[in-house]
Amino acid sequence: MNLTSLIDSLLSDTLQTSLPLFGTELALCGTIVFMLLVRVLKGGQHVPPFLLAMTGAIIALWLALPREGIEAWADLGRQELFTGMLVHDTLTAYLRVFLLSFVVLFLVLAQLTGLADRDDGQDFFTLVLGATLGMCVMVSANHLLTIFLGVEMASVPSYVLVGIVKGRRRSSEAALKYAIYGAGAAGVMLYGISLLAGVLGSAHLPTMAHELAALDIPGQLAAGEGGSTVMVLALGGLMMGVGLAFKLSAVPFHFWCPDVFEGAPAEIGAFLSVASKAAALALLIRVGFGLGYLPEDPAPSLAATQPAAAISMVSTSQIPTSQVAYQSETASIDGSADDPLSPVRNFFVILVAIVAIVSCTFGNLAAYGQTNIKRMLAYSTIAHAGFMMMAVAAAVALIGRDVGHAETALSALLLYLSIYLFMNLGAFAIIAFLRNAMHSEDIKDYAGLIRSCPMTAVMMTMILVSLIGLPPLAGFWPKLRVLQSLYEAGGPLMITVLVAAGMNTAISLVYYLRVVKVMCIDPPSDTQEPPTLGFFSTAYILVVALPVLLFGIMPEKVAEWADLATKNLF
Amino acid sequence: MQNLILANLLTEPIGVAHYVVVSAFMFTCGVLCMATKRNVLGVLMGVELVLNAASINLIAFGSPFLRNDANSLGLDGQLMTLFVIVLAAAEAAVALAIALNFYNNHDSIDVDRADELLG
Amino acid sequence: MDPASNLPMLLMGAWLVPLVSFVLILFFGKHMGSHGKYAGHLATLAIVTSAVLSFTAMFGVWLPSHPLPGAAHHGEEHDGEHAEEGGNLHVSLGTSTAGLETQFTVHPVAFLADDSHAQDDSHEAPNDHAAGEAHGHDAHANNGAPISHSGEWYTICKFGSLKLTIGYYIDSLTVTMFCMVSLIASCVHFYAIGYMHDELHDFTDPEVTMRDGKKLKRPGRFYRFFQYLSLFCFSMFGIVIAGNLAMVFIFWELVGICSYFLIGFYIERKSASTAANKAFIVNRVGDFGMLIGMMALWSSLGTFNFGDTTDAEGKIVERGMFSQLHTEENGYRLQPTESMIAEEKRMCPAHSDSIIESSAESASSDVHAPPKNTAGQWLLFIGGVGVFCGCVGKSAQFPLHVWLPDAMEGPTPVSALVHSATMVAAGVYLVGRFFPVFTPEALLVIAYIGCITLLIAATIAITATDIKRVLAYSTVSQLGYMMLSLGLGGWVAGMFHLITHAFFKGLLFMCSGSVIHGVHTNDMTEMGGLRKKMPITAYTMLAGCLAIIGAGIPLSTIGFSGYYSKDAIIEQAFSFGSQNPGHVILQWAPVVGAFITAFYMFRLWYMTFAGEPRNQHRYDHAHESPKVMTVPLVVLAVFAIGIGWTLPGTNLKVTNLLEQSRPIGTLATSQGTLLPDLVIPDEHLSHEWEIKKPAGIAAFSTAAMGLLLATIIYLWKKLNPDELKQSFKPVHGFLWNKWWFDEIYGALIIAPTMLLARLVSRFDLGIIDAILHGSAAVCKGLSKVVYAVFDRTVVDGMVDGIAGVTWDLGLGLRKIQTGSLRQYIMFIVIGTVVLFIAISVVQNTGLVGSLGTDLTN
Amino acid sequence: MQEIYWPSVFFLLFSGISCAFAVGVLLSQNIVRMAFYLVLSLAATSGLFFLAGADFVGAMQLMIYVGGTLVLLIFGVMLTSQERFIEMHTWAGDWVKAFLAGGALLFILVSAAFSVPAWQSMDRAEAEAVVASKTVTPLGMGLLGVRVDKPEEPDAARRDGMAGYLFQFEIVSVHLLVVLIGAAYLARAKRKRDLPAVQSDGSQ
Repeated sequence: MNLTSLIDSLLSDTLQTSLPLFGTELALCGTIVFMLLVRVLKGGQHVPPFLLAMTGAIIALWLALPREGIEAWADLGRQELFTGMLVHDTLTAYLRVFLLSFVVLFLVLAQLTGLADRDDGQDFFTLVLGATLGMCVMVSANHLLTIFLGVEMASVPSYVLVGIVKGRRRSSEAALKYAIYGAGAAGVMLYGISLLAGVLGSAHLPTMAHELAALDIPGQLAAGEGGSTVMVLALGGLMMGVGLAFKLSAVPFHFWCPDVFEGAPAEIGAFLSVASKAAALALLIRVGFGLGYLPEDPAPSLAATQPAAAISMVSTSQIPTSQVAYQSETASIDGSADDPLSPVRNFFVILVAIVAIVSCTFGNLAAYGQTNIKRMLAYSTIAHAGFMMMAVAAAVALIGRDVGHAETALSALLLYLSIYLFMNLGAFAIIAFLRNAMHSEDIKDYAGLIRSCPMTAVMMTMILVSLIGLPPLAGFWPKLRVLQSLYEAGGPLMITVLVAAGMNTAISLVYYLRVVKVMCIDPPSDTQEPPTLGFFSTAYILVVALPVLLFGIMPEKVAEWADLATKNLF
Repeated sequence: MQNLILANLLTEPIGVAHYVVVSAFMFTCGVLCMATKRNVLGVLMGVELVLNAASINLIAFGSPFLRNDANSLGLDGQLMTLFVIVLAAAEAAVALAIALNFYNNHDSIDVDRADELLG
Repeated sequence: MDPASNLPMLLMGAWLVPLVSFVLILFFGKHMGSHGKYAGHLATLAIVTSAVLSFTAMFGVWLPSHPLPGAAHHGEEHDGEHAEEGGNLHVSLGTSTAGLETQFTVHPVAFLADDSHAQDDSHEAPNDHAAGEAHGHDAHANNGAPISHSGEWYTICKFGSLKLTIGYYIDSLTVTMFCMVSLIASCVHFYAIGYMHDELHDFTDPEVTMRDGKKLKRPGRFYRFFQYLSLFCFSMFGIVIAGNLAMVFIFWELVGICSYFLIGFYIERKSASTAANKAFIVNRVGDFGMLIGMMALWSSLGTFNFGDTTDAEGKIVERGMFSQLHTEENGYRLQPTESMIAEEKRMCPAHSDSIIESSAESASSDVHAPPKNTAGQWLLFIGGVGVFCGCVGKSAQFPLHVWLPDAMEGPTPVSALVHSATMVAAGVYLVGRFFPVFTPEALLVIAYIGCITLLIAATIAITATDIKRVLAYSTVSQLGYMMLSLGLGGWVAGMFHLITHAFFKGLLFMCSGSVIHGVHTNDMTEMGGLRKKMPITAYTMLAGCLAIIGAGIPLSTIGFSGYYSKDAIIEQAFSFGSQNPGHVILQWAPVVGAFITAFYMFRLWYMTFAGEPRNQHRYDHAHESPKVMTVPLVVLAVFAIGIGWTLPGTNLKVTNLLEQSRPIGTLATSQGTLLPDLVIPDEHLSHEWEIKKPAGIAAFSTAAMGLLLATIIYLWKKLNPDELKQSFKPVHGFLWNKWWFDEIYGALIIAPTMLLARLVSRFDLGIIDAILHGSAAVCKGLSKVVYAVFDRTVVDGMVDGIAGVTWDLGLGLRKIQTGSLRQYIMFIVIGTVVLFIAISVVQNTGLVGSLGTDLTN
Repeated sequence: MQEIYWPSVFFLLFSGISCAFAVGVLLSQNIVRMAFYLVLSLAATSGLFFLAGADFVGAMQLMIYVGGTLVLLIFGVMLTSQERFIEMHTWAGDWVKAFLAGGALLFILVSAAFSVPAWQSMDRAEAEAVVASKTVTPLGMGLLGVRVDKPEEPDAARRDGMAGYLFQFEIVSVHLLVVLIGAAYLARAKRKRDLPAVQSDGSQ
């Protein structure tokens, strides 16, 4: 291999493989640059920035949508872009669609609430699109530097977004806390990344997995020696996990979350709780599977032609159970008994499971006494992140013995994310509109809302009940599927997680229903003027919140997409 | 088997471990800086120290002078460090802007004054 | 010279001279000069005579007739000595080295110890030791009985097979202890002559107010003080020389009585008499356990003797406890005797045949098979732990440590003696002496008790402001170190620390006494800057402080005495930790302890001697103590610095001396039977460079950090201690109140006893009436209760209660979110560290492996 | 006694300076001094980079960090340097908590440093045999996506993992653009009208 051939391969890789699959991100980059250009151009001030940003986001979304129909995802396979910096598979594709759909909805919300007015719109939209770009990088990261870069690209614009209302004391305080905490977490994460790369001699995730396998950790552990190298790996992994936990706002790295949510405008709360969380979870999956699973050589042709094992309740698949059993059997046979990466997975699973339990419980309990609705939702976000992490733990625990079940667990997670999008966006949108109408974000001021804005109150009630996870609303299905995956994963740890998850659903009942009670039962206060929402606001709320009901009654469609997105992932 | 570490340091080549010790020290200093300084700018300096510590690590892991085994990080280390430096600069710029915004609103750069949001 | 006859004579002399002095003073004390002035001189003369006799025994008899082993590794660089040792070994060993090597590799326990070690440098640890053995080249890696001389002087009584005798058991440990005790006691006597001069005339006790408002005035009790001191020394010598457990127990009690007298010397002070009572009572609690242990052992072994009894021709007529439990056939491993197994057979006959068989098998052919007789193991465990209970009381270990700090009420020379050479040392000495009887499980108990003691006492010492109290808690903590070390199998390390600690703690106490003598207060908050006024005290105390924190150049052989012994303990802890990952706390406790020790010792020194005077009045009146007090200080300081060193030109050093009396069968790594995972590592393994290096670095760096922190706070005053006190208010309060131990005992033991007493008395009064009236009331009330209690309270309360608990929990959790950014950042660090430690523990205890099978089954 | 190995001496020198000034940053209460110490610490770090053979990165460290980032920080110091902010006292309890936590962290990290066998020093002869190579060209090519060191890698699995950094190189420019727009937005002097909710909040 000489220099010329290297350059040739680079050119072909870049032009033929990478760039076509990178269209979404390119569109985002283009929009950012174009918005800057328009501002510089004479007369550019008169172009509404919202239009530009919206156009860019829609183009990006269109590029992200599968061209040949959704079923084409099944044969997407796994491709490394940019000589291994990024990876493109169905997970990337699904989450890109997810992120960009969210951004489109989010931009509309921001425009409706007036968060981005004409003067500052440029900056605001640039920051939103920049953060989205970072999240897209996060979901497709395949290299430690890409991971760090993605986290930074998603975080740094978010710091500014939190402080987007410049003259507000609380907003600036929240931005400061977010920025400093984020910088600290990023520093710890980078240090962990450096340790991992240093021990394994590579920063490319699949290569690192190879190196890990070559280290023969089970042998070392069994022989009781060499534990020190393993400990350094554990330390590095842990420190990298700090960065991820920060993005996920997992306990004990959640401290920024309530303060930031309270201090930031509600719209930004939606952005952070949905998009940022989704990207962080995707990154967690990338790390967990990238380091904890080494796909066997090009074998999976058999599995590729077969429908994945899916859960009967929500999935459309009709494969008989015997087939599932057969598949899992084969998987356990070729998924070799003493896998050299099983300690890595164990470490990951234990860590994620413990943090998930703690986050979930902590979030739900700490939400109890909150008086500010955004703050309460922040704790709710922490709890939900914990719940979603449980699915990741289950998936990684399953991958060692049964690829199909691991994919099911991931599909549960994707379903959760998709439904969570509507729930949280809806909740924060209602908060934002109500803030504009009644200048308050205190739960007690929502008293009597059922009389003044019945539609809003009903939608909010629906969303909150869905957040608890009660049927027949949409929030029920993903929780059920996560629990099911946990059950399939088995083992004492997973069962503990399962029990904790079940208990948390009960705990969370109280504080969500308290808000419902205030809205629907308590009499309105005398001092507060009854709020009225405009037509567009109500329409937006309806558009966002109705899916919560629809998907609750007919969850098949989203579940099908989620299944497709995780099929043949490995 | 040597017992006088100092003598070794003068006559023997240093290894990656020594760099890692330096970086660990700097990392700790940086984190403590962030945890103890009340001045926002002091906290930011702590961030710089932390990122710098990671850079030292990356350089050491890739250096041919410190290790020549097959597991060396090689050029990756230096390349990653370059990006870390750039990202650190970007982060510093934003954090500083946020700090100035905080200053404008609170007339103070004392992080302990950022205590309205709690519970 | 024949050591077998000379040694007992010399040591008996050293032992009895204080008794003579005691008797003389008892009868004629009052008449020896005014207020018995010469009684002090007599007692001092007696103890000096003891010292001379002891040192004669050491240098005149023991060392010439029992050559020391080749330099052991304590505090030495391993590599440099290696070749020399090897050579030494081959010369001095009569048997073939090759034979030894093969024996070593086949030996199961040694094999277990360290695989690579056995193969790569198989002629390291055990053989070095074998070289040191003067006799009894046993067929296994485990060591045989050390050189000892035992015999009986006098039989007190004989009830059937229960024979109580006055006997002796002398090995190098005995001789070393004699030298140490007599030397320190001599210094204390000299010092006391100066310190107690107040007692030479009518004494006005400033702390006792009579009913008429005047201070108590009483005749001086100078002679009585020395009378008790002599008795005290006699009792201590008695414990050390004792040849059997019963004799130990007798002198054990005698020491307790003496301490009662001495602590309660100012008997008119309420605090002093309370303290004396407390010491006595708490010690009885421990002694009760000791009696149980003694009975358990006697009933199964039939003897109290430590060593074998021989007749005139040197034939063994009765085997002692040690050789019964460590028989040659077993390769000197600890194994329950036939009689213990017989016990089991009687209990469950069906089960026992196989046991007998298997034990017979293991005794005869197959040494690999672990002993299966668990009842015997339990018996041994109970016996060991029982005896250890006595040591817990005497050596002030958790939970019976409460008496020692209060024992400060006695005069300072007593504190110096009690805390360094005698009383508390007795407990550690007994554990060391009795070491061969402790099963690995019992050792684990000892180690945990030591570990807890060490940490609790050290933390309390941080907040104490009474100079003597700081030292008292420091003593408790250091005793914890010794117990920990012994429990981890570090026999030499533990006994070595006992010796070094005796010197520097004696020194520290006498220095504090000198300070108190100079400024007439115990309160450190009224001191400061005394360095200029009392330089000798200040700098000897500095030497003591440096010794106790183990100051030395890490990984070298240069340091104060504490450096060698503390490092040896930490090395043993690391060695233990490396083999027992589940007990990782035992590995790190001594390191943490080193940090705290350094902190509080230098806090003490800085508060007392450095900085500006806090109380100008006291400062102005401060003065250096008279020569009779400072000279002992200097002498002890010299020892505190140098007792750990090798005598130049020879291989004479304390560890080598102690190595000579390493208890039978404790060399090789041993494994628990009741807890099969427990491994007590061979002590020599702890001198491996791989263990020595991290241990040395950890010990040094933590001590240096503690010193630095103390310097920052109390010398440079960069951190304001009052602010610290404020920030850590709950912690400070907790420590200031000594972990509420006294209160807890009050609530748990004393209050229930009182209540019980009151209840009993009330029972007498009106129980019959109460029953009659009560049953009527119950019938009436029942109907109400069913409605009110059950319906209202139970049903509703259950529902409300659970919701309420979660609600409160939720509100409580909110408090964590303090809003302080710096605290959030701190949580990043703490979270990372805590998670890492948690993961390490999980990983080390093999939990990951077990989960792994669960996850992937 | 062996001959002195000069790179090690320089390592001691540079690491000593950088660590000492890092401690200086930590312990100093004066913000101006802290900035000065930070400059020195980072500059000494670039010396460590040179010693490790990363000359280009060392130069970048000097230029971007010491030159750029620090100017930014010092700028911030000047903007806010009123008398009352120059020195801020940290409560002693915080120091102690920080040192306890930091000590534990440092301990873990340092023990990690010594526990990987591959991280130990090379033999002296081996170290002296290493030939310094120019790093600028490979770095530049690497940034363009071509890893010229790739063909030299013997291990095939590793060779696949040697990624070019073209993607990062390009995307980071967009990131910088976004970040600068954000920073400029916040730093712009004009105060914005508040959102409605702010009025209730602004009274505090």
